[in-house]
This record gives sequence, C-alpha cells and structure tokens, in this order.
Amino acid sequence: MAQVFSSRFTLLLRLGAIAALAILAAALVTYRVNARGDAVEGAPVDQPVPFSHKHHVGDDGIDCRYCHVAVETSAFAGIPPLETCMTCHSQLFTDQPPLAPLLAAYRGRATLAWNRVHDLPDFVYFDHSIHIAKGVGCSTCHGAVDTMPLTWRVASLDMQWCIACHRDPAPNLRPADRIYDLHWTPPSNQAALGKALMAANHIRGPDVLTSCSTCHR
Amino acid sequence: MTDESALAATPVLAGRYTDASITDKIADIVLVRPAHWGWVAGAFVSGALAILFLVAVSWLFIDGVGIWGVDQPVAWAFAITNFVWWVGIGHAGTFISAFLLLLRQRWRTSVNRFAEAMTIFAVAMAGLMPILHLGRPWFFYWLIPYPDIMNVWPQWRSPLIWDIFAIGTYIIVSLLFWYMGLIADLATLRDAAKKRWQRVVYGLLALGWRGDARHWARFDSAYLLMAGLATPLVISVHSVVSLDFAIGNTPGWHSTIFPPYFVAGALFSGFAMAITLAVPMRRVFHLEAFITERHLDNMAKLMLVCCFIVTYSYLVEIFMAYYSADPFAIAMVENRMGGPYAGVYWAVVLCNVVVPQSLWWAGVRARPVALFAIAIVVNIGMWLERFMIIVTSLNRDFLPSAWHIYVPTFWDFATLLGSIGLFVLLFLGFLRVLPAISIAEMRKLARDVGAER
Amino acid sequence: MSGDRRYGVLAEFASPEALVAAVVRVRREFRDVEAFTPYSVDGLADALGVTRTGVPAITLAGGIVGGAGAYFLQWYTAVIDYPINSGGRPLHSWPSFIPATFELAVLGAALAAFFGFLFLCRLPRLRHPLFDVDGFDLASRSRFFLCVRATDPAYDAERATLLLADSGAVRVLPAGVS
Amino acid sequence: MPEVTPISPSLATAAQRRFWRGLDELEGAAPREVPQDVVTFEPPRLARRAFLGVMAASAALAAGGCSRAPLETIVPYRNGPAQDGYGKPVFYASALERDGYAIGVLVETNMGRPTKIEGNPLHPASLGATDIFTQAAVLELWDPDRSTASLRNGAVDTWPRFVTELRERVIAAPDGDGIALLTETVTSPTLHDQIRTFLEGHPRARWHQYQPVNRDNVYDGSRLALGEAVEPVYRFGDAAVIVALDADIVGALPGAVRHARDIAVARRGATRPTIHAAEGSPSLTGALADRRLVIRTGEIAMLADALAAQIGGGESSAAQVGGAAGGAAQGGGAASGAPQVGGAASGVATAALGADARAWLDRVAADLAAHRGRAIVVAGDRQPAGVHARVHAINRALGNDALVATREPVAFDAGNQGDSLRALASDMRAGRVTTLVMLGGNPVYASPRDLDFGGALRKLPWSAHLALHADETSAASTWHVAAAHALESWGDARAFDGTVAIRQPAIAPLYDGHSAHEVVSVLVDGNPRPGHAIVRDFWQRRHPAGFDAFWDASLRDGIVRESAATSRASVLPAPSSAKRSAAPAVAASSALAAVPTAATTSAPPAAIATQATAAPSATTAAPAVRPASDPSSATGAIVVELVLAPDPTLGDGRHANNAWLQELPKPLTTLTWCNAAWISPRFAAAHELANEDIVELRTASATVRAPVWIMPGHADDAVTLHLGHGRTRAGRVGNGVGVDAWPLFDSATRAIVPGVALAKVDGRERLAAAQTHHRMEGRDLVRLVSREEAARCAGSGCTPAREREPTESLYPPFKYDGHRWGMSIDLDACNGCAACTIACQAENNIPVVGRDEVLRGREMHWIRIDRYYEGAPSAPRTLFQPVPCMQCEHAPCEEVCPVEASVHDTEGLNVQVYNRCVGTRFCSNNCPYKVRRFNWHAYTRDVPALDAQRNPEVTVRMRGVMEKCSYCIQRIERARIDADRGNRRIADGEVVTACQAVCPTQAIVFGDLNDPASAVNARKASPLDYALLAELNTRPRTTYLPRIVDADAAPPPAQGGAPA
Repeated sequence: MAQVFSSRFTLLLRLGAIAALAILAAALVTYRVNARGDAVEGAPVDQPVPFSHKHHVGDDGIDCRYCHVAVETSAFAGIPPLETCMTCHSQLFTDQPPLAPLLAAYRGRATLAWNRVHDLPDFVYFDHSIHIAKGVGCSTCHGAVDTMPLTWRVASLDMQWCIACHRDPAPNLRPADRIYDLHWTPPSNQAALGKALMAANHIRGPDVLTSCSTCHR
Repeated sequence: MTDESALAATPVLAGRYTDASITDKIADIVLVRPAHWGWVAGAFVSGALAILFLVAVSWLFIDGVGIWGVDQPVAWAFAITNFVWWVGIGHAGTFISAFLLLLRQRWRTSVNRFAEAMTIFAVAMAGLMPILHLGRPWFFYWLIPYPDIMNVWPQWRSPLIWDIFAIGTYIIVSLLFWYMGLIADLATLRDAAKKRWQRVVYGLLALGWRGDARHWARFDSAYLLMAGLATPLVISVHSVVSLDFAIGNTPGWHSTIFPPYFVAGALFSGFAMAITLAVPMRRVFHLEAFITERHLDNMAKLMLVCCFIVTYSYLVEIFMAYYSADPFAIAMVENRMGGPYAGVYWAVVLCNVVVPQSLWWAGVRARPVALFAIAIVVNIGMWLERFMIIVTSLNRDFLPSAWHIYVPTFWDFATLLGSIGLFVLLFLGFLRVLPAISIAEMRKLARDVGAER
Repeated sequence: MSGDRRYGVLAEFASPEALVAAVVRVRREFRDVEAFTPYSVDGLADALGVTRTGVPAITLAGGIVGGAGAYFLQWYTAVIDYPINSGGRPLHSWPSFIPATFELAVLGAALAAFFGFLFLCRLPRLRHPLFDVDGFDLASRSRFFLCVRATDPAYDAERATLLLADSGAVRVLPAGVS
Repeated sequence: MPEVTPISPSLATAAQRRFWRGLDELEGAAPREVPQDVVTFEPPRLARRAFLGVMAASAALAAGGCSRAPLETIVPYRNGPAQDGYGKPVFYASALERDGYAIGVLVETNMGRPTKIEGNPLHPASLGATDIFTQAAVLELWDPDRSTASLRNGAVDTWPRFVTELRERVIAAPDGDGIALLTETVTSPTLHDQIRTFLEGHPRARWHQYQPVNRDNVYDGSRLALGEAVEPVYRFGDAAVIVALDADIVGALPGAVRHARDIAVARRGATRPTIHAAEGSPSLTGALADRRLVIRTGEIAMLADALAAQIGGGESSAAQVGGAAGGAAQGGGAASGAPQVGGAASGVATAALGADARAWLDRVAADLAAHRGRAIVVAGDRQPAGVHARVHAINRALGNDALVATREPVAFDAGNQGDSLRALASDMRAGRVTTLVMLGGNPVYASPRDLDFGGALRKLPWSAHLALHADETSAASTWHVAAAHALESWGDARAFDGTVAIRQPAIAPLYDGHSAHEVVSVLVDGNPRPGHAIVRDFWQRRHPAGFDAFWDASLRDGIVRESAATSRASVLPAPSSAKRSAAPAVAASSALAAVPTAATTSAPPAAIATQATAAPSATTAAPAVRPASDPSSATGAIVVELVLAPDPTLGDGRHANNAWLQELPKPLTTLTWCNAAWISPRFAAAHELANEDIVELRTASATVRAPVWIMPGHADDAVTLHLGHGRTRAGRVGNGVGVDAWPLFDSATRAIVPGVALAKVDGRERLAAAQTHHRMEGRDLVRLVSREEAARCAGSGCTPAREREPTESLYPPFKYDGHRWGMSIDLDACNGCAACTIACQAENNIPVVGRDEVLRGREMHWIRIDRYYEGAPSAPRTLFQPVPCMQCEHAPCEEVCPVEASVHDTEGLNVQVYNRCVGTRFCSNNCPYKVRRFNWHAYTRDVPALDAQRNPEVTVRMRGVMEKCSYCIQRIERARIDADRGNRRIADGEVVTACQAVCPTQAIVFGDLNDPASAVNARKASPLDYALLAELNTRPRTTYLPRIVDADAAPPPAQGGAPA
C-alpha cells in the first residue's frame, strides 16, 4: 500500500486551509467594521451646476435658512426655488457657462435636476424641523458644508448611525443659537450641557426615540 | 413465513458473511457495480421532478408567493405542510440511528446509514420550504442573530426563531453524526478503490482514518454521546415545529398535546418513508440478506405504535374541544369533520388510522410489497394530516367574516412533487457514492451473529 | 527480517481475539503499542490501557458554552441592546428563551464531541507512515494489526519482531518513516 | 416595466424614477386661482390585466435588495410655493358632485398633487364627511385611461380646432335652429346662467337634461301633490319617526351623507328616533331601520296608499286618525298589540297587503300618529310619482312641515329628464338636430335602450361629447372633447339644500382637458373663456358689492354663505291646490284596493306590479306599461319583478373605470368586480338557484344573462340587478366587468320592470365576494342591546354583560406614559356605507388587486366592513361591523414575528415595519381578527400617473410584505412633530384618522386614552363598550359600542340554525 497523498499535497492543503480561514475571518471583520448602507462618504457628488457651499456659505456667509427655508417648519428642508438663485444671479455671473443650466431652467427651457447627496431610503421618514427644534445642528449630519466646493456626505446615514444618536442624543445637542454653526464642536462641559438640553427641550428617552414608529411608517 | 413467531425469529443478518465479503458486497455497489436499470429509471423520473422543482422555485422567486394558492386567512398551506412533513420524515432516521443505538438494538445496524441519509435529505427539503414560503426570501438571514447595521435582532419569542435553531441544529448534528459513522467506511472505500480519483476523494473524506484502536475508543465514546444528544434533539425538533402552531392562538393549533402528537406523527411518517425507501433499495441492490424481513417487521411494528399515538391525539383533540366547551374549538372540530375540507379529514383517518391496522397481521408485515403499499398510504396520510392541521384550522377561525377557502394551484403541487423528486434524486445519488449500509458495523454484527451461531 | 523499522514493527492478525491476546502479551514488554482494526473491537481498548477518552468532558463543556452563550445572547439582545415591546410580553421572556438555549446547547455539545474526537485523534492526518506498509490497507477491510512503536523507551526492533511473531501474528512487517 | 412615453422632459425624470417619492418637489404649487403651468402626462400603455394585477413598485425594490439604491435627483421649484408648502400638505376647499348634487370637500395636495379628499366641515352636505364616490374622485383624476386629447372621429385633434368648428356651426345657425345641448342635471348657477344666455341668444336651440340617476319621480310627484316641482329637504335630525318607503336615506338620497349624520346624532341623543323601512331590494337604510318590511318594490305604491288611507292622506281624515292615534300613543312604543289605526277607513287599501305588511303598517301608523309633526315619510326616487304625491299628502296630514321643507328644485329647469331625452332622441331621428353638444354623461350607454340613442347619435351630421374618457358616447360622436376633471377645473354646484359651493381646482389640468363652462362659453359667443373667469365673473355680477371679500370667503370656506337660506322656500304651498292634485292619487288608491291581491307574497307579482305602477301613472301621464313579452311561452321561465338600480359603487356606470370603486366590497353583498341578480333565499330555494348560477332575464325587448346572488331580505319573486356594469369603453379597468343591465331598462317601465321572465341557464360565474360567510355562528361579535337596556346604561349605569377584558394576565403590564391611542367604533351609528374602507385606501396607498385576487381572498383593505345576518334569511337583521386593526396591547401578531417587524411602540401602537418584514405571515395566522394584509404579488408597480396619487407620508409596500391598519400613524406623527416643536402635548382631536374623518355618522372616534377628557374616553366610558374577542386577552385598543335594537322587533330565528 502506498500513501494516497503526497507530502507536498498535504502541505499545500494545510496551508490552503489556514489561508482560507484567515481570509474568511478577516473578510467578516472587515465587512462588519465597514458595513454601511448605500453610502459613499467623502466623495463629492457631481451636479449639473457646480454649486459650491464653500463659496456661498463659507465665503459669502449666506445663512443656511436663506435657501433651505423650510428647515425649521417642515420635514423637508427645501431645495431653493430657482428664483432664490436668481436674486443674485440675475445680476452676477450671468454670462458664466457653468450657470447656463440654471438660467435655462429659469427661463423654462430645461429642467434643472440636482443630484441628491443625502438620500434616505423611502421607508425612512426623517423630519428636519424636529431635529432643529430639539437642538441637533446642521453640521452634526451634514458636516462643515462651508468647506465643500461640491457637497459630499460626511455620515453614512445608515440605521446604526441614526440609532447611535437616538439612543444617546446628549452628546450631539447644542444650544439653539449654535444650530447653524457649521464648526460647532462639543464644549468641555458637553456632558452637563447635553443633559440640560435634554431636559429643556423635552427630549424623551431612548425607548421612545428608538421605537420603530419614530422613523418608519 | 407468515406467523408471528417465525417472523420474530428471522435473523437480522441472513446467511454467513466474512469481514471481506461484507466489505465487497456493500462497497461494490459504490465502486464497481454498474447502475441497475431500476436506479436509472428512478433517477430519470426524480430528475425530471427535480427540474420541475427548479422551475417552480424560479417562478416563485420571480413572481412571489402569490403563485401559490395561499390567501387570507390561509396564509400557510402547502409549503408549511411540506416543511412539517419533511421534518417528520427525517425523524425516523435519527430515531433509528440514535435512539436504537442507545437501546443497543442490533437490527439498527443495517438500516441506520440509509435512514440517516434519508434524514439529511428530508431535513434539507424541509429547510428549503420555510425559506421558499417567505414573502421576501432573500432576507431569510434576518432570522439569524448577527450584528447587522440596523442594530436589530431576531425576536426570540417567535417559534419561527426556535425553528431556525432547532432545524439548524438538527441538520448540523445529523450531518456530523452521519459523517462520523461514515469515516471508517470512507477509509474502507479509500483502500478498496482502484481508481485514483476515488482514492483521493474518499481519502480526503476519510481524514486519514487508519482504524487505530484508541481512535475507535474515542469514536465509540463520541458516537454514543452524539446519539445521546440526537435523541432529545429529535424530540425537541418536532416539538418546536409543533410549537409553530401550538404557540399560535388559532383553534386547532393552540393545543398542549401538539408536541407529543407531532413527534409521534413524525416517527410515523418517518418509518413509513424508511420502508418506502428500503423495500425497493434491497430489491434493486440485492441487499435482502442485510435488510431482512425482520427489519421491515420491526419498522412496521413501530409504525403501528405511532399509529396509536396519533390516533389517540386525534381523539383527544375532539374530546378536548367538547370538554372545554370552547365554541371556537368545537366549531373547528366540526369544520374539520364536516366543513369544506371534510374529505381531507376522513382521508387522514383512513390513511393513518384504518389502513395501518392491517399491520396487526404478521402476514402483512412479512410481505414487503404490502408494507410498501401501506407505507405509501401512511406517507400520504401524514401529509394530509399536516394539511388538515394547517389549512382547516386557518380557513375558519374566530371571525366568520374572514373565513375563506383555500385552493391549491399548479405551483403548489409542483413544489411538493418537485421536492419529492429532488429528495429521491439525492437519495439515489447517495446510494451510488456512499455505502448505504455501515460496513464497519456490519462486520461487527456478522462476527457477533456468527459467534452466537 | 529487516527493513526500515524506524516507526515500529507491525504485525498482522487474522482475528480480533488473536489481536487482543497479542496486545495483552506485548504490553507486558512494550508500553507504546498501537492496534488497528476494521471495526471497534470490544476489549481492545482495555487491553491497550485506555481508560478515559476525554470526549465526554469536551462534550459537556461544549454544551455548557452553547447553552449559556445562547441564553446570554437572547437576554442581551432582547433586554439590554435593543429592548422592544413585543406583544406586551416582558423583555426578559425567559420561557421563550429556553428552546433556542436548548438547541444551541445540543449544537455546542455535538460540535464539541465531533471536533473533540477529531482533535484527540489528531485527525485529519492524510499521510501516515503505516500507509506505506504493504498490506496495511487490510486494516480497513478484514485484518487486525498491532504495532510496537519505535518511540517506546524499551524499543528493540528485533525483540519486538520476535515477540509479535510469537504472539500469533500472521506476519510481521517493518514500519518505516519515509 | 410598462412602456412609458412621457411628453414633458420634467416628467421623463419622474418616469425614470422608481418611487412615488421621486415626484416630490417636481411640480409647482397647486394653482390657487390662476393655473401657472400645465403638466402633461401620457398614460403608460398597459394591457388591462397587467394594469390591474399591477397597479403595483416593487420589482425595483426587489432588485434593490442586492444593489445600490438608484441615484435620485431633485428638481427645484421655479418659484417657491406660495405658502409654507415645502413637504406639507395644502388643503383647498372645493366641491364634488354626486348625481349633480354637491358635496363640499377639502382637497389635500402634496407638492401640488391632489392625493386625498376630506369632507368640508362647513358644507351642509358634508359636515366633514364624504361618501365613497367623493373619496374615489382622486383616483379618477389620476386615472391613466383618461383622455389626454380630444378626438375627431377617433383621431387625435385639438381643442382650438374644436372651438373653430363649434363656432362655425353656431354662426351658421344664428337663431340656434338645429342646435341641441344635452347636459346632465345642472345644479351649477354659473353653468345655468351660461346656458340661459346661450338660449336667449339662440332661441331655437334646445337644452335637454338627462342623467340616468335623476329625480323625475320626485319632481313629478310634487307637481301632482303641490302643483309645482319642489325639492323636499328633510331634517332627519329632528324626527322621532322616520318611514322610508323604498328610500335609501343614508345611501342614495341626495344629501345622504348629511342625513346619515343627522340620524346618527339623533340616535345617540336622548330621544332615539324609530326608523321604519319598507323595501324589496335591501338597502343601507333598510339595514339601519329598527323595523323593516320586505315587500316587492312595485308594491310600495300599494303600501303608500294603504298608509295614506290609514293615516288619512287628506285633511278630513287626518283629524279622525289623529284622534285614534292619540289613544294609541298611550302605548308609548310598547311592543305587541299595535292598535288598529284608521280602522275600517283603511281596510280597502290594506286588504291587498300581506300579513307582514299589515302588521308593519299598523305599527308605522301608530308611531306616526303618536309623533305628529315629528315624523318624516320618504319615498325612494325610483318610486313612481304617485307614491311621492301620496307621501307629500301623508307628511302634510301629519303636520310634518317643519321637518320636510320644500324648496325650488336644486336642479335648474327641472323638467322630466326621461321625457327630455326622449324628445331629443325623436328630434335627432327626425333630423331636427344638426349640432349636438353633450356635456358629460354617457347616454349611449346609460339610457333607456328603446330610445336607441346611440343609433340616432351616429346619424347626426355633427356632435360633440365632453367627457373624461373616450367612452361609448364619444365613440358615436363626431368629437370627443377631453374634459377637465372636477379637481382640475373651476365651477360651482348646489347641494341638496341649495347651498352653493365654488369648485376650485387643486391642480392645473393634467391633460388638454376643458370644462363644461368653457364649452358653453364657445356656444354663447364663439370665444372660449377660461373657467376661472367665467365662474368669477358670474359671482361678481351676483355680488358686485364687496366682491373680493365675498369671493375670498367663498373659496376659503368652500361654501357661498347664505346661498341656501336665500333660495329656500320652506313653506308648503297652499293646501287647497295640493288637495286638488292629491285627490286623484287618493282615488287611485281605492282603485288599487279593488285589485285582487293575494295576501301572501308568493302570488305571481306581474299583475300586481303592473297595476301598482300603472295606477299612479294614470295621474302622471306616464306611458302605459307595455305588457311583458308573453313570458309563459318560455320554457322554464319564471315571472318576476325586476328592479334596475344604480350600482352601489359604480353608480350608473360612470365610475366603472375606478379601480377603487370596482374593488370596494359593495355594501350588503361585499361583491367586487361584478354585478349580480339579487334574488331572495326563498325564491332561490323554490327554483333551485344557487349563488353564481346564471339566469336569463327577458323583457319584451331584451335578454340579459346574469349570475345570481342570493340576498337575504330581498323580496320574493323579484330580482334586483345593478346598472353600470358591462361597459365596453370605460377603460382598462372597467371594460367588460359585470353584466350590462341597461338593455333591460325601458323608458316606459324604467327602474321597476314588471313581468320579466327569468330562466336558469347553464353555466356558472364566480363572483368575487370579499366575505364568504355571513352568520355570526353564535359568537359574540356584533353585540346587540335593547333600546331600554341602552337607555338604562346611558343613565345611572348598568352591569355590562361581560368584562371588557380579562383582568388577569401572566405578564406584568407595560406602562404607556405618553399617549395611549385608542379607538371606539359605534356599531349603532355605522350604516355600512364603506366610506372608511375607501378613505383608508386613498390615505394609505393601498393597492388594488383585481378580481382574481379577490376571489383568492387577497383583497388589501385595511378596514373592512363585516356584515352579518341574524334571523331568518327571508327577513334578517343586517349588522355591520367595521374591522380595522384592533391595535391589541397583547398583540398575538407580534409575539410570533421572528424579525421584529411587528412590534409595539411606546404609545402602544401595534406597528408594522415594512422594511423589516420578511413575509413569514405567521402574524396573519395568529391575528384572530384577520386584519393583516399581505402583498402576495407586486401589487404596486410604477404607473407614473398613479404614483402621483400616492400619499408621500406612507411607505409604498413591496411584494412579500405584510401590511395593516396603522391608526394612520403618519397623521399621528405629523401631529406629534408639530406639537413637539412647541413642546406641548397633542391635543384631543388633533389626530383624526382617515376612517374617522370620512365617517358620515361619526361612528369612529379616535384619541388618547391617557387623556381623561378625550372624546374617545367619553365613548369608552359607556358600560356597553366591549372588545371584540376579549376572551383571548388580546386587550384591543379598538373597542365597540353595541348596536341598539328594538327588543320586540327581533327577527324570527333562522330556520335550521341557532340564532346568532
């Protein structure tokens, strides 16, 4: 009787098995650590008109609410109507080629379709107004848009990300006058401040905030 | 050989065999003998049905569970019936291999291997059914706990979650148990095989088994432990399956008798399926010496025992309905016996209560063909029983306004018949690539029997 | 008789009884002996001096880990990590946690038994010096083998060969290391 | 994915997007006054089956399970919404018409898309509630089958070309010779004014009105009784006794929604009115009635005569009856031994009636006499004029003037529409019409077929038909002019009491549609004017002073203030003239009495019915009833009386292409997607007919085959068949659904056809009934309490028959500290109208599944109306029970869900998380109420037009997902966020569920159980409050109040079965 398997074969088999196990484990860990929704974070999204928040907000100092008018009253913050753009751009840079789609749309010759940067699944009902009212500032989710030439996403917007804050909102709460501060960072006494804001804004406990019906209908 | 004592005296191994001749007789089926025409015909028919199964499942995934006849209020029907039926069939295999091992029943030896294979394929069919019946089968893994990005976990109070664990454990333990028993035989095949690829394949599967006595000692210990684990497991599995219904509040489901009722029903159908498979198998592969009338007789007797437990359960259901004076339970019983599905109920009684009574006669038990016929009837009866439990409970429950009939569609039948086809195909494949009877254990049996003579 | 006997000396027997008797005899001189049989032979383990296999302990441990882990998982996920009111049932619905606990205990025990068995046997081991011995393939068919290992402190190949031949072996073979 | 060809580039984007949310921000704000721009849709081309099976999004979602979400785009407004319109619904007050009668509505628009209709609380016909047709109007708006362009001889043509042609034809006939205008019932002051102007300018032009569901009999009856056509306006809320003679007060009568409210309020009040109904064809009012008499529809005339005789239909006998009744009133509504009123005086008329009828009559007469001045007798619109005349006389004799006001007809120029159409048809045949303009209606389909209107129309040199769909009439006309939907166009209309509401559009016309006002403006002076200008100018002429304020107020409120009061003539005409007109009718009644009518109802009805209808017709100048085709010659034929009624959900057929209405289980039968010949159980047994058997109905001129539906409580030897089905050009939804009964409709016999031959023929047709079992099986589902018991419980309290819920539980209770939402449903108020079902469908994006799926029991409605019969099938009590999700605190569904898709939230709502659901359906099995609905197929698929209807606040469910009533959680969330922003609690009444809002009878009340002052707690405080299947310890949040019945009016027990 002879050996069925050569020593070379068994060695390879052994090495292969070890490698497969290692790769599988590494893949699982990597997957879980990086598991996200459909997000692509940090990648600027192309737009038909290269609108720069950096220029408009950072350089010109336009307030968020000048364009996103409904952010304090509605679920939807509001994409500015073309006439808002035209308050300045009927005068400024009217001949610049990048603005051509805007003008064409305003004159009814074409449709201007912005590409969504922050897109939640259709079964998620996010409401801007209540987050603003309760002390969650713009930059908490949208980042410092005043530094973004083209807007990109800074957060994954997936459920674990939402849930993390809904379980413990205090670290992300700020006073009402800092809501639109795009460079707000938690002060050293954030623990106490957050607790105080929780009470002041009547923010309910995590059991309420993580109820399924809070976000899904 | 038609009287009781003669049948009981039939040996569990007919004829005289040496270690070598047993090895050859069993291993040659796999390694040497060309395919028997009966096998080919069976493979052809079951293959065709398996293709039907694939078509049915493909269409199911494309169009949705609406292709079946399920409706409101009968939201479960064929798929779950098939599921319970297949799980039940699996149970006899485990019962034979584990329970009888613990009881040191010698007749177990020549039937346990194929019975375990039957278990695995049946449980595989069963495991498919709940996934197929999901509205969104591609999310079936949400029933398994893992740290997902939704931060949501399974809901542990649901019997369906218990099912996942029960069926999952069951199929894993059955596979391990089966494989453990196979290791020594795989080594035999490795050493007996002439073809290089057979030696490699069986060699890999045999894990380098060399019959070391210390290994045998550990093997015996582990194998016995596995049998000890599999025995309560098999009872728990069908108990959990029964809880899929008993936890529900539907009249006809919500009953404490369900776990033993289901376990007995499972063994009933399982032994019927074992007989269904054994009778043609021993004929086609000339294994009459190994699987003797004694084996068939024992399985038939067990069927008869199960028949009585099942019958008792039927009677208890009726008794409890009237004894409890619960109008919903009474209505359920009367609906079963006289409602739109009364035919199913009475067919169940005929198949599961009346026909098996013929097993009282040794003459019937001694005739493989008769046993085969009865086993088929019981298989059908047990399928219908699950259909009866599921559908005739759901179709008329609490609010008469919601009552609605259930009518199966072509795709319901295609899925059922297709799964049978796939099961048989897998089983036929098993017969050709693995020893259908445990060679190592048969050697020992032959020696023990020889020693007694 | 000569040849490479660095692994040991292998003897073939025709029956299990002969093997057991030989084991008893050989073990008076050599402790490190191995027996190979086509099926589990009663009394052989005793003759080889095997008293505990170690498998039951591993199995018990597996069962405890499986069951405790399952219960902990259920309790942690349902009560601590994401408590959700489901049907008005208590968060810690312990009766409902039992089935999965039981099943996973069985699973843990079964996996432990199987892999413990493999581990204790140092399997899988696809290559083995004995596989090079001519006729050893009968160990999985109809013959019974006894091997006196070269690792035995009292190992003496010639003495072992003689002893085995004298113990009723059909034949005695050298077992080398390739 | 259906092939989609969008026209406008902006819509191309919409079509490519996959979910309804994709249409967010797409369109500008809805036009409030001036339409800003026109959005055009090309309907996707779909096979009808596909369309139905399909009204479904989710192949996309299915695929989405394993791929990245598609990139979405946002199209900004050009100009921002006028008000706070980003992402918030805007409501516009408007009015919709049912058979010409307005009901005030508030149209909810989301991002400019009308998505839902609510009742206008200020409008007298609505008071905040609506009916099923109003709810379904929004789907009609978005119907992909609507005409997108005008057609000339079937080829696409343009509105300007139509205007040019019409103008030329009017110019060619300056005096209007040969020009005919056919409208439906006109209640629009503006349209009427326009038509008057046109007719004055073109004196020889003719205006005809014809609407299949009309009030000819009512107006004719009042002409008989009072000498002039008047519109009776009833004050049911103040009545102590209501007698409905084949009158569906709460279901079909103009103002039904309001009537239902009035009656419900009265029934909840201290003095509960008694409702008596006599009818042959079961109706909602019959089901609501305390005492219901089953009598053939054709015999109602006889019954009215008998009642008149017993009460004293004239002045002289009134006093006499009054005296007798005064004595009877001492009985105080006691049960048995109703005193004989009228005695010998009524003997002649009553002799012809059966024993049941006489008993009923005695009781009614006693009740009426005991409540003189506080009673209302109503006759149904299909009853011949003579009956209406007699009813006028009865009401007057009883001094019910205060409750039965009369006013000039709500319809302008209310002549006899049947005559009007006949005259038009004969003019057309005689060549006297060269130009015919039809504004709405579908006379080719929905008109007496003996007129052969279609044949006459095809021969006309030039005709035009303004309609939403290119229907049967459009196909026979030269021009089909695409109409603007009521939600797209300006207009006005009067309600049942004359109140005028301005109809303002909620969206610019989706297609190239135009309104009747615009067409008539072409007739007037050849120049089309915008509808807005026409309506506004008309009202400016009416209200020159302070017009702007008036106009703004009228638009904002949805009613023109004082319009009802100014036009109401609440005084009855002088008795002398009335007496004269009524006299012949009374005389006829004595003639009736001479008819040898057998006392039992099994007598062959032909003779009776013929006589009964013929008798009053002698006074109404209606044509003599033609003898039925010799029915006895047909082998196996049975002679029956046939009642042709508008379909409960499709009306006269105009709603046939509305999938919501097609799939809405018809009240009483729960049939969907079909019509059937209703027969009585006894008739079915006698002639061995079973449900779904096919029978052939034969009149002199036509033969129709229809499946049979055995209808408990139907009159024997009679058949009811609904009109409105069997359309051939309704659209992909409505074509070929059901049986066209119009061929049986003859201009002479009209709705009640005597002497029809019925014969069973081979074959069966499956009928898609949503409910297949009709008895309660002795279970405590719809609970009944006697009037006395209810009164006792309302006062000092009583011991409830059973605990509301088991007090013990194995589980410690969960604490609900915030809100605890709950609902109470008053079964005594519910009249089974099904408005809640369809309101819920509109609000919650519930898909339509089609006939085959309904046959499989897969309808998707979140709230269903269970209907049970109690008692003998021949005259059962009909019970309704709306069943939404009970929102159990111990929800059996949740316990068995493996993936936490069905869970509780912290306010105790039983929520279904669609995106988590994997579809095991265990929850449905474990739901004892069976309120869960499963998406067996991808029912919701992308159809751009239909996508636009969807409520953006509610997830559209994909295939394989369970869904159910959520207590309109989107409305709760909206209120919560609004309240939460202000750090306040949600106030009681701030959250109104869709079913609650629409309910005409306020049977449904929703609110916070933790608020001791909430309305829902007030309802639940009643000791009669009970939970359905409470013994299961599910602890439902939805509970019921029992139906209150007259104990002595208990129906006889069912034969061969235990009484429920």
